[in-house]
Amino acid sequence: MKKLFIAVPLALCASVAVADELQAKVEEMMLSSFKANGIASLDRQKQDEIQQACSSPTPPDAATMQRLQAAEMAKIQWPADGNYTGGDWKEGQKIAASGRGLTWTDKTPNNNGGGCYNCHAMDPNEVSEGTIGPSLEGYAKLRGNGEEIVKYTWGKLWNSKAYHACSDMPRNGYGGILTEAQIRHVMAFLFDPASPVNQ
Amino acid sequence: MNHQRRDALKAGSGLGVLGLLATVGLIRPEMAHAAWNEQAFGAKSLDAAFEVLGAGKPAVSGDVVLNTPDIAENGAVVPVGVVSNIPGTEYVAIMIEKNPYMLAASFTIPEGTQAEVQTRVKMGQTSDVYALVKADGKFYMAKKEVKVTLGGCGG
Amino acid sequence: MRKRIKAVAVCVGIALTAPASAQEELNFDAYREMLADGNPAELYEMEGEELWRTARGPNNATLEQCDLGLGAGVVAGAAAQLPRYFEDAGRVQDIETRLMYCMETLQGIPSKEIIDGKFLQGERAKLAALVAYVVTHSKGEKIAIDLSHPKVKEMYELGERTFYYRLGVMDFSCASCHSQDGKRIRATQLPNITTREGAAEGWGSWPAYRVSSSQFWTMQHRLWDCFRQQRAAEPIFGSDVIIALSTFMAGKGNGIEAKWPGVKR
Amino acid sequence: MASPMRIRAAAKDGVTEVRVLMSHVMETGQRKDSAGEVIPAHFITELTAKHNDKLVLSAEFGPSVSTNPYLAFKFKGGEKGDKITVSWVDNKGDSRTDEAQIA
Repeated sequence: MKKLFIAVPLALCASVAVADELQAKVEEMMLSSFKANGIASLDRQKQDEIQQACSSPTPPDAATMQRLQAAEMAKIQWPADGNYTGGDWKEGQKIAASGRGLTWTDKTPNNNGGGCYNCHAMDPNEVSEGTIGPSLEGYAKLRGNGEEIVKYTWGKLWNSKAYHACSDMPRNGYGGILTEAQIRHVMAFLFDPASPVNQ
Repeated sequence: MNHQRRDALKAGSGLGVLGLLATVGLIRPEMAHAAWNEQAFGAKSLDAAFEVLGAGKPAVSGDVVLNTPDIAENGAVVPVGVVSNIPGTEYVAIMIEKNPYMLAASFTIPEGTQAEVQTRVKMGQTSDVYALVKADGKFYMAKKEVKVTLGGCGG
Repeated sequence: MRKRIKAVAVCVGIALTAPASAQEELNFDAYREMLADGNPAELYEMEGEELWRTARGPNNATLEQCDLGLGAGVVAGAAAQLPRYFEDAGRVQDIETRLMYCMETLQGIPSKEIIDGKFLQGERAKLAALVAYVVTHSKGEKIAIDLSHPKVKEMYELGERTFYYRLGVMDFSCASCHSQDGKRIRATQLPNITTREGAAEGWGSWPAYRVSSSQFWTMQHRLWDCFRQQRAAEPIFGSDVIIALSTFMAGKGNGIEAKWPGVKR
Repeated sequence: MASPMRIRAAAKDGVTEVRVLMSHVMETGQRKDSAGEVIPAHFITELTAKHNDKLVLSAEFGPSVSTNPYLAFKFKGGEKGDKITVSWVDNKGDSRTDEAQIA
């Protein structure tokens, strides 16, 4: 009887050990198989907590997701004056259409695109739209421009992981992909009644 | 240099293809067959291209068939086929309306060769594609829109 | 009568507020069909065939004695069974690392020259032409890599982990774009590599002639640019991460016909 | 020197179909390189195809023809083993002639 008790934890340990060994090999490979090039340094190969938690086919349990999301929520930078407007939808349109920036062929880490069209439909006249994310056509026309939706949209643009820890969407503001001014322009592209998104 | 050529050079200002071609000495006497139609390839509008080719306002004909996809995955390579069912077809041209220079390619069809050619062209954007056919001295045409899409991450 | 009119008006109202055109299906079948005949990859295949038979390098030797896994000089069907473990090299190799190995051992062309080189240039461009030649001789073959070999199996498992590994400023993994059916980036359709069919589609259509750039890209080139778009650091040519991902895709797609060389956007 | 063409010709029911792939940059003269310099135009301007010694097609290309041009056409006649010759000239004076036999 006593033997059985011991045997079970041992077996568990063994399988955990194998998995960890593979994980260690992956982590080692993600460094040794790469080299730094321009602005793309080897730091990019190291995962933060969110990336690590979301690197398997199955997401973490609900409690972990909530904990991670709360931590990301705290990282959102809200507009200091509480004002989400002031952007130019035409600028926002350019940012949405550009998928450039932050690769090893980009000289500067600034002036990046938002790559929105890579995954979302926005202007109904654009044929070449991605489908990984939901359609944003008629964004404000369908959702209005109440405080809640405006605030949510800012937060989602700044740090998508605050709303879904394993979201496929980049953390534009937190990750330094887009500046606050650029996010304001994208907000205008989504909310301005004159924007093609709302036609 | 004849008058037509000088006019064409004037029209193709800046970095236009004509200027560049002139600098690399395109027209060479040793070419075996009729010299490349510089003026037609330099035409910047459909009407101008038709005029240079002496086509005037060609009639749309159901006997000219343009085989292209409705939508292209990329504009750098768009397959275009032309079949003319008009007897006596001696010449076929492919034109892209919204390209900087309309005329993409032209084919002279000798007796015994079928009026059926296929090639691939570049398209800068969604545009109408034209097939111009000359048969027994008369011109006919067909047109079809090809949508050009943008792919990839854009980075 | 009045009521009826009202009802109609309501319906119209609803129809108007619905998204004008939900993400439309893009069908490129006709386009691809017209390009399938006369794939410019054939030009590279011709060059590769010539290179295979040409005595080159410090040893002034041909590649005709290169063992791609089915015996010295056997090209037919070899690509379909790669990556595989090679005893002589002591590692799992894909088509490119194997050819690189043959170029070094038979011809004396240093691998370093290729590893430190650039895609589409020098010996790496020649290697790509050789890839075109070799895969053409596995046209219509079913992908058949040997997952029973422990080293190959381990590479597969490493590749699977890599596939889901998120990193970089945009938090992307391969799975971000390649784990759902019928998705697109812009107008580019993405294979779902977590399924057998999707993996075979992804693995089996590279190397390919890319119409957007008029270039011939090998799978290593494809994956290198995937990592660039993922905003990772730069993967080293022929490194384990490339072999691992290749083994994962090939292994997942085992049993399905490969369509290489492809014509891609 | 320019790379060889891929020429395939097949006769069936009294008609020969010829398919040609050419290796050529077909540079438009409208693109700039990474340094911002205009890449000079460089493209095939003229092409001829012969069946034995008879001209079966002549073509003129502009820079809108795709890189690595493809051309397919059909002519009446042609027997297995007959010679098909395709020649092109480009705007820089480069040229290339290749032959194939009808299959």
